Amino acid sequence: MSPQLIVTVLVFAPLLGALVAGLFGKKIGDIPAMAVTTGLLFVACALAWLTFTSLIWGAWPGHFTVALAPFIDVGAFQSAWSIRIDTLSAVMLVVVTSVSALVHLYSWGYMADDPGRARFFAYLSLFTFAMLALVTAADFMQLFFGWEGVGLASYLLIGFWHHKDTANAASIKAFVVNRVGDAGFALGIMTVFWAFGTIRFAEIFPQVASHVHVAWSFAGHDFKLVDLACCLLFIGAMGKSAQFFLHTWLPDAMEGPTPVSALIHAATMVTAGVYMVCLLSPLFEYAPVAKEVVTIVGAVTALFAATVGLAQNDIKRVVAYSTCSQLGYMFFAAGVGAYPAAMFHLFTHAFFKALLFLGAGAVIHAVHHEQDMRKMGGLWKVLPLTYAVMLIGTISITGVGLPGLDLGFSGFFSKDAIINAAYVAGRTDGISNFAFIAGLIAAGLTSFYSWRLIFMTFHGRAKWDHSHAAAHDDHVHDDAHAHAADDHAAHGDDHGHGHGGTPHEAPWPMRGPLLLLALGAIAAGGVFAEVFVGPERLAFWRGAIFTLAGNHILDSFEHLPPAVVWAPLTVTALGFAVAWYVYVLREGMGARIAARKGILWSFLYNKWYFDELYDVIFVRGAKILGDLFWKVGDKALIDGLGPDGVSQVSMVVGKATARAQTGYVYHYAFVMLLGIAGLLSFALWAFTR
Amino acid sequence: MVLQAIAFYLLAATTVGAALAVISARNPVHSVLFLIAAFFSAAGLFVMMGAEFLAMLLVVVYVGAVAVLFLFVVMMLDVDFAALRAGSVRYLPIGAAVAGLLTVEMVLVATSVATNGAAAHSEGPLAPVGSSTNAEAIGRVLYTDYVYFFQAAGLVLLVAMIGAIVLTLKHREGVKRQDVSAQTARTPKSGMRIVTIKSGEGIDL
Amino acid sequence: MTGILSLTTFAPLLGVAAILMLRVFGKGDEARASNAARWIALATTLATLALSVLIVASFDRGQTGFQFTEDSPWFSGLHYHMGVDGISVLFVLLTAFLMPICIVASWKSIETRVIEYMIAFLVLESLVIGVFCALDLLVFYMFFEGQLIPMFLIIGIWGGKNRVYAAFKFFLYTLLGSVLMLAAILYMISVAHTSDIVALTNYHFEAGTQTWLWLAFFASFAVKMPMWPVHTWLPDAHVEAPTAGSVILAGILLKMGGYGFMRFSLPMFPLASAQFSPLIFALSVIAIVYTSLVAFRQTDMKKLIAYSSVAHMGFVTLGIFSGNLQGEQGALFQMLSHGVISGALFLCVGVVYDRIHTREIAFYGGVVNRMPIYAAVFMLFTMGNVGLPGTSGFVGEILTLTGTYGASTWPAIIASSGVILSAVYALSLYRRVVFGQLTNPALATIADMDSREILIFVPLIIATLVLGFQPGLVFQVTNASTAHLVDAFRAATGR
Amino acid sequence: MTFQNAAALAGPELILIISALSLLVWGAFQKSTSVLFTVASMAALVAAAVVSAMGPFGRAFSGGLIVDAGSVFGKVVIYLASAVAIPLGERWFARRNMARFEYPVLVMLAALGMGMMVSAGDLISLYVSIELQSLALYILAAFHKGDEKSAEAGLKYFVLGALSSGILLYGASLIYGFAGSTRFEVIAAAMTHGAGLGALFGLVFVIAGLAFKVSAAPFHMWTPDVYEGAPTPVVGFFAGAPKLAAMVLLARILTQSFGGAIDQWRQVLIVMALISVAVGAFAGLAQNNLKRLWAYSSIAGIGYALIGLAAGGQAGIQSMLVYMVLYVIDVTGFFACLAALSRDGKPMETMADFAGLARERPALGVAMTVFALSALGLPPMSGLWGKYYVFKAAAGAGLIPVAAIALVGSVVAAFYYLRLIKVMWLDPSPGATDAPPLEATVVTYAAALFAFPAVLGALIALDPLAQTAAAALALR
Amino acid sequence: MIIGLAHYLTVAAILFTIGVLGIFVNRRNVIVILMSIELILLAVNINLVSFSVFLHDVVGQIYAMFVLTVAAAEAAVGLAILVTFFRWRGGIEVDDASVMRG
Repeated sequence: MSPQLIVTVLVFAPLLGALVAGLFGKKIGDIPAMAVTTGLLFVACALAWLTFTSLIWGAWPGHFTVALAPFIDVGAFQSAWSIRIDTLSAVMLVVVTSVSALVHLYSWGYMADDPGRARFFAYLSLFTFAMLALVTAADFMQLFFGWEGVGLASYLLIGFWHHKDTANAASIKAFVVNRVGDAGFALGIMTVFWAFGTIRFAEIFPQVASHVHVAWSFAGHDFKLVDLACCLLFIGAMGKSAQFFLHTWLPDAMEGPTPVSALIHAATMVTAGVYMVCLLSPLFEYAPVAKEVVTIVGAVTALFAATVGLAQNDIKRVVAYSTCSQLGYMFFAAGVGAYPAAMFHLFTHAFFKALLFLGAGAVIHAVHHEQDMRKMGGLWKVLPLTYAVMLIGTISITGVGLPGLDLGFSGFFSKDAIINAAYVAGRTDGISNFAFIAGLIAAGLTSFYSWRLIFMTFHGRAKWDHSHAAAHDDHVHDDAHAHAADDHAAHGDDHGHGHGGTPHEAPWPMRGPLLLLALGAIAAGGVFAEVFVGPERLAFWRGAIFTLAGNHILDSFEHLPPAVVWAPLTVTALGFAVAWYVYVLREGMGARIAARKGILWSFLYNKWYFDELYDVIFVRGAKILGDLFWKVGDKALIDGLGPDGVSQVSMVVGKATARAQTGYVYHYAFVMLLGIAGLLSFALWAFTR
Repeated sequence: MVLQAIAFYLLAATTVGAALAVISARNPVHSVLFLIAAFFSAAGLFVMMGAEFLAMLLVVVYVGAVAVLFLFVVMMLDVDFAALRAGSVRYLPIGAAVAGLLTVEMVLVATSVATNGAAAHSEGPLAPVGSSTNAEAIGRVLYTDYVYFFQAAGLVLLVAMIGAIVLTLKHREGVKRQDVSAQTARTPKSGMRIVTIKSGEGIDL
Repeated sequence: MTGILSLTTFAPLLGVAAILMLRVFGKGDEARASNAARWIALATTLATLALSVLIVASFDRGQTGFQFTEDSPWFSGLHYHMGVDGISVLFVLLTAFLMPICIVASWKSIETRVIEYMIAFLVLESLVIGVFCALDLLVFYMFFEGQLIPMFLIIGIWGGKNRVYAAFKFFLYTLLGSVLMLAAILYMISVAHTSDIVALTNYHFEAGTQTWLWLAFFASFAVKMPMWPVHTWLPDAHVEAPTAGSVILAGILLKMGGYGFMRFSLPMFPLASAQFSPLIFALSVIAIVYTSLVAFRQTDMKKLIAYSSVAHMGFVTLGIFSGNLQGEQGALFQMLSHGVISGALFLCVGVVYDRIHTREIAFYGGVVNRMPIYAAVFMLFTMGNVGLPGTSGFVGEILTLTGTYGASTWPAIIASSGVILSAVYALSLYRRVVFGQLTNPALATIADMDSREILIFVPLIIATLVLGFQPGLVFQVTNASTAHLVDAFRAATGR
Repeated sequence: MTFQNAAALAGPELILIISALSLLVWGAFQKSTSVLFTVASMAALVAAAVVSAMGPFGRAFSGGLIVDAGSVFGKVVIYLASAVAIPLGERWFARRNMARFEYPVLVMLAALGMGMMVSAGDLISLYVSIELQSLALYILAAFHKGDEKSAEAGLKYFVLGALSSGILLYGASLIYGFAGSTRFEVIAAAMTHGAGLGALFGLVFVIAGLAFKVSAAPFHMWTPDVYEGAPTPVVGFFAGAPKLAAMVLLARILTQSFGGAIDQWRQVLIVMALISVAVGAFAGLAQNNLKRLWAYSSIAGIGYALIGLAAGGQAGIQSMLVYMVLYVIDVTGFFACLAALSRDGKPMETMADFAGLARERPALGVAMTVFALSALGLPPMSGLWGKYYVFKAAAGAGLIPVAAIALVGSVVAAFYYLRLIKVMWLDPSPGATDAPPLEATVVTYAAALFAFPAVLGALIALDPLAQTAAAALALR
Repeated sequence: MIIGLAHYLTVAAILFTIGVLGIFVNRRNVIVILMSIELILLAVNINLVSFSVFLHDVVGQIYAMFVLTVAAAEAAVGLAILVTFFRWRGGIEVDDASVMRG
């Protein structure tokens, strides 16, 4: 099989699965639909690994593009359906198909009792296809197609349990917030198009260097072209990757089934922003201002999300904020110029975060879809396997490892690379320095909340003995409090469970992926560190990531001061210690702190009041404006002064004119005489001047 | 010349005065009479200008026929004249204002025509050249150039006649009318019926 | 192929004749006659569709000029001049495509005065096709204005509760706009001494004259589009019209405004078009933001979709007056795509309206539990309305935005917020109607779409997706003519 | 100029005079009206139309009678319209047991007056012919003796008509005094450099007098009342042909006598036209009686025709002629339809009466819709083409703002036409209507078919005819 | 003092206005309105005759003759209509002639 055919099959296999399951799921039944999608996904996964290995170590050309069909062809605005393969996309192919295949498998167990299984699997496969289309795009239009396609799949999957109002609200929120980013992204694409006269990457990148000093008028101001374009494009990345200001959708997205959270909101879709920035490194490298923006946003997000994660009680929300925070890391890595480090963290993060989510899913599955950690505790005894993989995931995300020996879990390698890169870049500019500090603090916080999760869930007193219903109600209150915007009352989480009683370990279809991902979480970092960010990286990336000649960040790791090298581990240990103290040694202290509802706690618990703020400004604002435009603008002003008003005035004038028709002859004669006198006067006036 | 002026002003004043009286008299019969007066004095003006045939016509046709027709209708329609006059002055001010404006404009234009029109350089009224009398002059033109319209005027009168008849003629039910042609067309056959009467039975007529 | 345009234009009238013949000479009760009218109408519209497919198939894509032209002198220097170019030919197809769908969609929902209904639709089809084929100003005006009558009756007779108000508003609003256009047309004829559109396109009006003529045409087309602030007739008309009426209104009649801008304003008054493009941009972006927000607050499904149509037409006007190829092509595409998608959305409303007879959004909720197929179809078109890539809605939106950006950045920035807002209102509509718990007892027995209804949607689904993935099918046809249009516009304005 | 020539030129009129007199005698001696009588009177009118179409051109009676393409155009339309009015009215009166032989005779005499109007070449013939038709029409308006409204209509029509005659005459006298002659061509010679104040005033008076005949504002006040009161077929008659006659006469006097003063009278006409359009549009909004409604409609319609006339020149006159012909057909059809319809023996005249007509009588409903849309000026009905000609001429003469205002006025008027259509199509019917009589339905359908779609073909023939006629009328 | 054309025209103008005034001052009596019309026609006749004699052109007088004739016919028709009207109403008040209005 030729490489072209392989990648084509790879990309379209999930689509085929989605179509089969989606269109014929009803006809062929749930199990065949699931089998088809999962099977095809594993085929795709295998092909992805084949592609990856062949590309990097095999005989395949370093990069190639398969053009399939034309898409949009209007003048210079030309886009084609194509599959662009290089190291960057190959990495993504591997990540996407692997996690997706495992999630498909996992869902056999997790969704075993759901009546909409076929639909679920169709959505999953559809998502995978969109994601593959995104990462293999050769031009901005296909990129945008994938970009929005994953948004659609995300929307569908978050709202999968469409009887739940919260899920529906969350799905819309996710879509809309993503759209905000997409609007910026679209503007970025247009800027690129009008500046470079094309939207194909291969034609844009060579031109960038010659456009560095071009000024560009935008919204009445003059900007530097490349900076402007990159900033606009980055808005898209912010939306998709839930960065600060556009992050609000991600925690709510946890309303979707847990496998979805693992696949979309941890491993793949949310990393698309990072991928995009790396893909467009030829642009970003020439855009110092845009890079600073990326750095700041990334660093702030990393810090912000970590702080919010400290106070959350919903197990999935904690992981979600953690994801948000980790994405911040990736961005500031890219922002300081260490694109390989960003990609590396993306790669490792996919494993351990998917692991954490799926592990959390196993927990939730075990306790009858209870997500509040306060109602768990002591689960390690009943869920030993889950406990083990969650521990692995936690150790990985907190970045435990020995810097001197290059020994550690996956997260260690990637996260330290980022923090080091920020430090190196920080030698020359303050913004990177800020990123370094923020990264360090966030690392400590990460450690705290990750361990807090473990301790609250698996350790301490078991609190899951409540009857299901009571727990359920409580959850509703909590939820309602968290979503001030959603004035829903019903929480119809009523999909059936054939089993009950004490928590139990997940079935094998769920355990398998957990184990595989645990393996990745342990080893992926160590195995791939050399090629991603190490000395072999040039041969590995083969130009897929562009760096300016002066960008030597990743080469400068050898000469770091020990304080910097050991700092991450130190803060991680500190975070662990505090968590241990609060949640194990002094169990119940956390609850007491929460009960006091201090200002800081409330601030963090309510996610810095972002939802409330946005609700007031955007949701209420849109409603008020909408009503204003509708009732005052349309009805009162436009209709009132326009058609309705005019017709009323016409009617009045008409009636008055008709009333002048009194029926009396002498009135008529009088009008005639007035007429003749008027016409005579008019003639006199008009022609004797 | 002075005499002519005196005559003109006298006749003009009478005409205008009579006209005013026509529209302001309380009794329509008086109005008709004032109308006749106005026509007479206007006829006098015509004579002054040398249009004696028109003057005669005015007197004969108008006073003799039209005014009498008015009189006849006024008498025929048994109207409560006293009630008719009430409240007629309410619109007088505005009416007078418009009429005043109209008068000013019309006098203006009349003088304009008199000074700028085709007749501007005429010394005074003169009989048409080449004819002995006013009537003859009119006849010469009327029965040649205007014969078509003369006939048409006849049709106008015919229309008026038809109209007057068709609108006012009422066929009252139950009124026996004389039908001359039916009477004269009667023959013994249609007028008589011979019946044999059987005794004791009587007849049905 | 000469004569095929006339044949296509007047083919629906043959159907009308057939229905009338059957009514006058045929025997049988009302029900049988109605049924016959339905079948005749369907057959006629399908035949028209076949003809228009033939036209598009044999259309020479490389040519910029008009094709299949027919030209015979009429009276007073007017000509019966017909012809299509890349700009108009697809509108003919769109019309012929939507009409059979409308007929089938009305198959059961229209129960009274079926014969009149079918006649009104066939007449409407004939007039609409005529609009896109006419190459004489007066002939164009005749077709353009003539539509008011059948549409007035469709809204007025088979409409909802407030139909009289809506029908009057629609009629008078549109009429007011178009009489000004008529004045302009007559002035053009008296100046240029021709009413031929081709000749007038090459005629150079003075700059000052162009301004006035442009404004007069603008009055007509802006109302038709409709642009803010003359859009308020549209929600009323849509809400009250029967389903198929809304489909035609949104799908085709609105397009005539955009078509008019492309056929008249831009090529005939390029200087004025350039001069007024800031005005158009301003009105368009206001329309996009304003009506999107209004749509968000609607409680009536059709009204919501109607307002969204106004917003989408804002993109069209932006594209047209951007004066570049991306804008023009995008606007054309957006019109075609909106014809399919908004039509489909109105049909979606019609499906539940036929069952429950209310369009109140609050009445629904949880429909998905009873109507999964419907939910899926509705979802597809909601996404099309949102402009999701992969549906036809995306291509037009991105291209018009790109075109606008090329002309001016501010409008593009504000208009791009429409992309966000469309997601807000469309998804919230979908959520409120389809998702959630099925709590309303009236919906407990609601049935999913039957095969007739599925049949209606299949062509629309195919069109939406095919155009979404292969928009080139359209661009191939329109490219030569729009490129010519843009070149001429640029040459005239020196841009 | 021999008598034979003059008689040949006056041939159509002579036919009418002779047949009118003969029919008068015949009628006086017949017991009751007969179909033959009706047919004979129609035949006379048709014959007059044919003869005038074929007859020679020329001038007779020292210019008092002008026969040219313009007059022939007018006469053919007038005589045919009058011929249509005879059976309509005859049967209408017969159904009310009021058939009288005077009706056809009066119609013929009125037609004769109109025929003379379009041929008038002199202020005297102008006056006599106007009076001939006016008097006949006054009588016809009051002809329905079983109806109080008819008498009232007649009285109002007469009083105001007489006043207008006075105004017209006063103007004629001023023109005579200014120009020194009553002949149009002599007057024209005096006006080559524009009219003096006196002549202009005279012209204003004459225009005002003729404006009354065509019911142009502000001399329209009689129209609604008279239309409402007069018998329906009579209204159909005098809403059509007499207005055409007066318009042709106006066109002739304005161009042939006052062509040099076009800049002056144009202003006057525009003022009147715009007031007419406004009055017709607005006052019609408040009407419920269809006859009144159509009175206002025709006031507005005349406004448009006046705009065409104001445009001046051959194009302007042509536009006016085409407009008037289409208008005459439309209005005849409309009143024929009104005459055709009754419910329980009572004529249907109000909006409410027409509810559900399209269901009740589909063909008549469609015809009525066509008339309404035509009057509205919606394509492809005949009304649009009338407006097309008028406004094209206006545009050619630089009167675009006037045209635009008038067109906006037509949008206002559209409301009441739409209301009628709405009532007919949308509202439920209050009950079955009586079977419509044959002659009225035939006229209705014929007129409706002409208004749409026959007009689209007929204009091909009408256009050059009107052009020739306009050329003759515009000749100085 | 020479009595010229303007004098006669002025008389005619005044007469005309009086006639006009008569129409709407006499709001309740149709007959007087008819008489007012006769006054108007008289004014016209004075105009015509004076023009005729001052122009030395007899046509004006012929015109006046036609006016006289037609005016007579007009009076006849007017009075006939008045009579029918009277039969319906039993009165000739103009105020009554207002069944139709608006």
